[in-house]
Amino acid sequence: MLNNLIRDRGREGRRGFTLPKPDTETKNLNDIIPKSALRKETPNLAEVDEPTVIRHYTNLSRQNQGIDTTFYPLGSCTMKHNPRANEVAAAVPGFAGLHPLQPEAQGQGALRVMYELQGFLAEVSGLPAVSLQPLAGAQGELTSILMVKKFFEAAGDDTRTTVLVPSTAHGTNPATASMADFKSKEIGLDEHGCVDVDELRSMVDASTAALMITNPNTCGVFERNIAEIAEVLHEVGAFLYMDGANMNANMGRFQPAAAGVDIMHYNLHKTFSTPHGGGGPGSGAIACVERLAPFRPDPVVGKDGDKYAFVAPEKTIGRVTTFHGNFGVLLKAWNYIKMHGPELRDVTDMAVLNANYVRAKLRGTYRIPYDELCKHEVVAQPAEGKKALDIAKGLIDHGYHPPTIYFPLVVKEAMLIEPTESESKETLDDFIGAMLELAETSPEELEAAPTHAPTRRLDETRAARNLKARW
Amino acid sequence: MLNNLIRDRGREGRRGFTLPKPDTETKNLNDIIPKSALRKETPNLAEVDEPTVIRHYTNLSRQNQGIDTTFYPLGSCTMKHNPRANEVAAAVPGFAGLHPLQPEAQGQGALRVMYELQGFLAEVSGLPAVSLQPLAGAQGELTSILMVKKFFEAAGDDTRTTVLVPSTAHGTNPATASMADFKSKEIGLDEHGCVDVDELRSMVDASTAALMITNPNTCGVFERNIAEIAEVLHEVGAFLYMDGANMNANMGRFQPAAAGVDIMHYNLHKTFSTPHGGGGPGSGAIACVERLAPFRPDPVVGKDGDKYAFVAPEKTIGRVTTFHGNFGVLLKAWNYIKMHGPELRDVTDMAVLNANYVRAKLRGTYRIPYDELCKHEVVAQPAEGKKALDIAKGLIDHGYHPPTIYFPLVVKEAMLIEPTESESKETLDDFIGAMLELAETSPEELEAAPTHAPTRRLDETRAARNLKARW
Amino acid sequence: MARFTPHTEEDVREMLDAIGVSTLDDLFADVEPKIEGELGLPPALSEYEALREVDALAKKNVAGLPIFLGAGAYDRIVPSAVGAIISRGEFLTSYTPYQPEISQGTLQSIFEFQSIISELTGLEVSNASVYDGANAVAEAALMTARLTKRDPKVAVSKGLNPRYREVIETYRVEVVELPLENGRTDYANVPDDVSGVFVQSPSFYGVVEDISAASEAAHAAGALSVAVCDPISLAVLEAPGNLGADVAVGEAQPLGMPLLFGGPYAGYMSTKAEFVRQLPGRICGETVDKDGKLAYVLTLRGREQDIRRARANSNICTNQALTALAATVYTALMGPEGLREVAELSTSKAHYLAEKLGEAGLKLRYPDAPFLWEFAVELPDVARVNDALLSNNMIGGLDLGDGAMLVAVTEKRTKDELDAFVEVVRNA
Amino acid sequence: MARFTPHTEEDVREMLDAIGVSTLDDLFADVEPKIEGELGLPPALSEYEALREVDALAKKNVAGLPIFLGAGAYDRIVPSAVGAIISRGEFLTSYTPYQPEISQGTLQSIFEFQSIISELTGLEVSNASVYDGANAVAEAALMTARLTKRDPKVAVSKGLNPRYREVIETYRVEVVELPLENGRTDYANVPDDVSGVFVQSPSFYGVVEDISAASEAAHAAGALSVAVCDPISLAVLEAPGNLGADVAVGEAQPLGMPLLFGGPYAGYMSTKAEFVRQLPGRICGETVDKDGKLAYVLTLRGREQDIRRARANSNICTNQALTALAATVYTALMGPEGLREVAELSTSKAHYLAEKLGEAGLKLRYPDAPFLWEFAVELPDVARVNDALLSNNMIGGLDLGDGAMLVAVTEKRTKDELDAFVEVVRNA
Ligand SMILES: Cc1ncc(COP(=O)(O)O)c(C=O)c1O
Ligand SMILES: Cc1ncc(COP(=O)(O)O)c(C=O)c1O
Repeated sequence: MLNNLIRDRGREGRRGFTLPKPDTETKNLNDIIPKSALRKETPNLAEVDEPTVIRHYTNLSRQNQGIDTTFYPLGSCTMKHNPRANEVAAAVPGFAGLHPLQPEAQGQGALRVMYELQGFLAEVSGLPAVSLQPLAGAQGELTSILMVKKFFEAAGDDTRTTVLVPSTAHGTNPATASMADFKSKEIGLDEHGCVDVDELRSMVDASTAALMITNPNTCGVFERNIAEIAEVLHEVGAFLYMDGANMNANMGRFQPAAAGVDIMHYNLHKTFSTPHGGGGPGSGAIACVERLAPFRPDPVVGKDGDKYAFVAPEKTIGRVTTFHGNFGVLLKAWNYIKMHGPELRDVTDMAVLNANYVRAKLRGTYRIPYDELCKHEVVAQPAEGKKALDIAKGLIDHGYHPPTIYFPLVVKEAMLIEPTESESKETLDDFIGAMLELAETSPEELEAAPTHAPTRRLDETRAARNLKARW
Repeated sequence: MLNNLIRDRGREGRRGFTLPKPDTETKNLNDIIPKSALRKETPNLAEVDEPTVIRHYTNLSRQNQGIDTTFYPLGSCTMKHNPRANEVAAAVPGFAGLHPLQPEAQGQGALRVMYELQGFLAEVSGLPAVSLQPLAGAQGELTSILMVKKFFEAAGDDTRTTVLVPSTAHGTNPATASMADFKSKEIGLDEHGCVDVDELRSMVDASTAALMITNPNTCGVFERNIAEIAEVLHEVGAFLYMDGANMNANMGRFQPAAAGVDIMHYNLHKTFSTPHGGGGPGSGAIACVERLAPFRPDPVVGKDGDKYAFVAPEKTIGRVTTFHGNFGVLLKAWNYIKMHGPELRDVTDMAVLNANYVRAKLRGTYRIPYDELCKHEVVAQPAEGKKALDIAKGLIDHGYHPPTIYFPLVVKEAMLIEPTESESKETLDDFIGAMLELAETSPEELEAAPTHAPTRRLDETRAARNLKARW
Repeated sequence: MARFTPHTEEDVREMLDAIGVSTLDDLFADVEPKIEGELGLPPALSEYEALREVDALAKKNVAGLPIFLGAGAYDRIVPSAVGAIISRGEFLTSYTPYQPEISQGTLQSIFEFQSIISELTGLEVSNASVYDGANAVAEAALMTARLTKRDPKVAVSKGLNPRYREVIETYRVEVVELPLENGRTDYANVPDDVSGVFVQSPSFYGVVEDISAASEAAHAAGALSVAVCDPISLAVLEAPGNLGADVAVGEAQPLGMPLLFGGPYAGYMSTKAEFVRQLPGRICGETVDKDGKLAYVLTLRGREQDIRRARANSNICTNQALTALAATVYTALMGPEGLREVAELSTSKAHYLAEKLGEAGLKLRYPDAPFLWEFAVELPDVARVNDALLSNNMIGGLDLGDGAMLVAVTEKRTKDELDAFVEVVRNA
Repeated sequence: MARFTPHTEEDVREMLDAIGVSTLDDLFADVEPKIEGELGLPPALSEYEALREVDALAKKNVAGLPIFLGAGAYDRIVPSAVGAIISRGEFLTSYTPYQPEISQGTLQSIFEFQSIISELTGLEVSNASVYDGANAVAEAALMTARLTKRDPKVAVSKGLNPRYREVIETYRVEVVELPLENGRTDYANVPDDVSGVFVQSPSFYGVVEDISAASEAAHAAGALSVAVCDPISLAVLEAPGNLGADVAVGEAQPLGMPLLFGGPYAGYMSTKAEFVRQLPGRICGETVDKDGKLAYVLTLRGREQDIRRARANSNICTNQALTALAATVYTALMGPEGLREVAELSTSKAHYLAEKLGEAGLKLRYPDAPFLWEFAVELPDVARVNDALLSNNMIGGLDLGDGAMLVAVTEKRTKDELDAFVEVVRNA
């Protein structure tokens, strides 16, 4: 019964919502629209009442785990607590009812939020020019790389065909490079899991447009040569792009600009708690140096006297979203930053403290491939012969959402654990206890896991072979 | 881990909320309050962070079932769907931020809601005078009976010492009579489960203040002699009070006033969906004939021109609540009625249809003590030798909230099933299927139930013997 | 067809057939007298139209301005997390936890509420809530009568919220008033036939009272001592249980409930363990399930109306579960330090205001009495001052009707607002 | 200490010890260059203060008036139940359902979203959402290039929302414009090297287009046909899949998302089964678990960036899951009849308005073209009219910049509002 689709809970003629009665003459569509354009068959959609809708989706939700229900140390995703104040802010009617095309004079409150947020993100990164348009991290990457491309075009430099991407990079980095019509070249790591500077030197040349670095990288390690890396790139006229998905380890401790980063994206849904929504929406706002500022998407928010207005950057790459970005997400991020101010540094400190604590406690039982100071997350590997997947499913039976597994790709059986600053020592201790117990759990039991979840393990092959993606 | 108390999830010094910083000089309490009045020991309360609070109570909620998660045919409680529009209405800042003591001119919107609701409730009952003050059904009863008492006092009639209560009555009825310092006398039933009119005739006399009748009664049967009953009471100068908990069977079909009812209470949290909140808050608004109107609690809402104002009924019994009743609940009920208008009758019709359908389908497998037309609910009994409690616990394992059991007291092993109008035929059919299956389930299995709930059956004796009602 | 019913005509047909009747009217064959015609209610509105009307009516209220009104309901900060929790469908749409196996959420939260109240009041046992502050007081009056086996007659301080007193009287309990002396209750003349002595601290006039004195006077008369306390004040004031009070009651609204024109709020009650059987309302207790697992259940049900009927200790059934949950979540978020901070912030601001008013030449009604965040200030024409405040976008205090305004200051009020208040009052 | 972190000083101490360092600064020993001093951000506000600022800023927006703006975002009724569901913590605070065993809620709702989109568009397979309408269009442009193995160059109707076209161009796809003829697209000159032909129906100007003609023109050029459709319109207009479209994309905002100054909304995409491997974004498919129980899982993951990296069909990762859920819940509440009613109500009201404007002497820009709820009306000075409308508490339509206003009418607009609009326009 629980897994019925909403469509199977209905009956012809049921209605879940009542609309106002017509108060003007009802037009017959046949009189005004060519017959060929009119629909012949009613779409096969659910016909259900409101009680059924509420019950159906409430019960569906109960088959999910979220930060609200359990520890969710999904590496590279920063599953921190989502303050409820954010939700209250985005529901205020004066924002919720604002049409994106109302003249600027009618949206001064919204524009000010955007203007201030631009300033906050500039300050946190040290990079003066911001665009709030990109709708997720990946789009922030693409926006940035398109700006780099346009920069070279504007400079008449047509040699820049390559973007360098470390082997630890998130998949969106190489995919972005391809989308922007660059060749992406993979660059190797040194013994700390960081970009190999010697290899970098040997790879850069006049064809290099940019390096996409993630810092801390996806092993949770700070790229300690980042300033040198920037120099190497700048020497050949290339840009250093930073994937800022991991800014939760940097706020107040490391300003990318200071190390020579030219452009970066934020994940507001990660670092600034906006929340994740089962897979989005997010925001991938970017920040860059003045040199790249004229290429930002059109428009950005400027201020003239005490009036806020949209302005088009001079050499803009154009717009990357229909309107002004995911404004609701921006408002939540603004609210989060307002509630923290310079104390954002404490957020970073606690996030890094938690990750290092987990590292210290797992060490010995799990392999820590880069067992030095980590930042906001730590990569662990199960003992030889054990699978990350099995440990993950075992964690489900212990009531936890598993860490990210099999990423970064460079670490075999990787488990990328990001506790975030929101979790208490007690929660970490319980989780660590579960991890240690799972290290001792028999292979059979592990392979059978999960047994205490809404489903057992799924047949993923079948889903792909016999694709059924709709009712 | 899940059942930890919030206090056990904390640690000294943790904080879940930040307050504005002081902007005036901070007073030292020792300087302004006598030392003997100042607290010496900090109360032992939880010291927890917001993430922990959200997770703790979210997980607690997941141990509950509600209408939102399952069919909840709790007899006498009208667990109908709670429209989400009600919640939106009560959260509108213009109401949520209104102080109850602001001058009337500042609360015209709120007063108008109350005034209109008074009118709606008058119309549904046919009784012209309403008070919205009582905070739940039981208080509506008490308010009514106190009004009756005051009526006789005002009339100089000091013989009225008795209130008659049918044996089917809800426990609040006799308890109310006692609280109002009446003797309550129990009156028996005829073969339909209705008040025995002959017995009534033999019981009424000059000492009778009122009969408290429930209609439909708690067996779900309409009191078909209600008009005659009213006459019998009126002949001796007594009042007919109607417990309106079951108005969900009457709206648009039966107006209590037409049958001679003098005063009644509503349960807005039942009939008007406001919702139940895990046990409240509710509203027990009352309606009465003109004769009793001057005795209503102080104040009621009147209208003068286009201004709404509080007015004190002439011979008021006084107030029964600090302010104006559970205004938020009133607003929700108002909203519900606005969304239905005269179509409230359809609500009644569907509620009664659903109950009779369940009756028709259970008949044969379960005993139906009053197997004639029922109204919005039906009493069933398991086969001889089976226990209502066991069937109830078995229903939990089938995913349902059980009906009310062991009430009404006059029916052995009673299961009072109230499906409400919100439930679809499919839901009823599934439930009926479960009921029929449980009739066949082995006693051992039934006694073991529930096994698929957050807990097994509880040791209730232990709770009472070793009372532990706090941490 | 009504809005929240699923039935199609076909459903109705099939179900009528199963029942063995042919029309919906037939289902009401036994109803007499029937209604002719339709209910005279305004025509049904769609959700959108109804909510638009709600918005339009809301605009006819004056809300969103700084509020200086208290007198039993306080304009305090309600953390966003409170609303997020109490709107969870599993809390919102369940009812009294009669089936504990699927109600542990509600039950445990009641247990926590009781614990919080017991901790704050210093008394062993609390109930799951009663309707509101006034009803908690009135139930306490009845409770003292049962416990002392005296006639329902109580001595109440003149500093008790007059609305609480009115409800006591509505419940047909005789009231003897204890006068104030410089704002604090004078217990010299407690009659010896009362069942309870009631003192509110801080009083209706904001004055911190001597609860020990009340207790002594009560006990000397063979009566019980009942303290009526704002729960926020108990973060800084001594627990009444430590001052000899036998019962502590009050209004839980300051713990996370919006003003909402007076309700729903929640009344709390707590008492000594020995008096538990006369405590009205629901009580949740700890126990174990069949497998020995810790769990919670409603207990001592023999006190209640559904079991004991005419001999129940109260008729209360539905209480204020959801608002009590709000109080529980609020208190969890605040913790003892947060509650103390709320109290101290409010107190500091109130004293600042009182001082500034003093500097402006106004007199407090009880200049020598200790107070926290509420006080009465002498003003010949309160109505005029309140009009002036409203013109300056402030909602003034309560007109006491005898040349004084009762002013409440919460942690929400800023120095700017306080200064503006003084400015307007000075010039009004 | 920051607001949402639990750690006390003692916690920090214990944890630093366990790690083997002595200060928090030590944890950043490897960070170079370090930050000297504090971030230059305004001082931290408490929740209450931050939300008060939100309220104050909200008041600087003009909202709550009747809106006649559309152009890609519509002021439609959002049922209260939508917000109740999408605010459930389990939906709100989870992420991409990588662990299907504890994500069936999200997964099944994606499956339902995909089903709804497929039903509306008449195309076999849909994805779990992309960022917004513009990005759906741009992704479709790239998709046609991959499928036809042609260079990224597409023919787009002049009736395509200009913002969608801009994003196509930002993504470095060449655009050839197809002109309008009396408001409808003229396909006479589709170049034969384009990968796709894009038509929006109803168009940016509100005109119902001939999608079949677009499909024929596309196929004749060896290109794919892409239809851009408002999902509400598909309740009454023929499914693009039945009119030869190979891909259908659009903006799901009208399905239950508030305007919110432009986002978050959600883009949808659907296509024929044969093209599924080039469909970007996540796809949820049905399968079974180890016990044979029906369940859902993300599938065909080999198309995605995390698996295929540089050769992925898009870089999209995070999408618009929560707003897609809003669309799913909205559509469930409405059902096919409700959607049709929304469309018909809006259309009837828009035509009423157009007629009344005609009676007032105004001309539609495309008087002979069929339209639903949006149309362009000739007005020499749109800005002045919009000012007049604002003075009369209405938000006028979009200034097309060439002597016309694009007016949208939704089911929210009442006859009174429409009449008032005409009155103001007539006199402006
Ligand atoms: C390191 C890294 N970069 C980029 C991204 C892409 O961000 P988004 O999912 O918001 O597009 C992610 C997110 O998963 C990430 O972890
Ligand atoms: C028949 C009947 N009367 C009265 C009541 C008391 O109503 P309340 O619980 O709102 O006080 C109830 C509620 O349970 C009831 O079922």
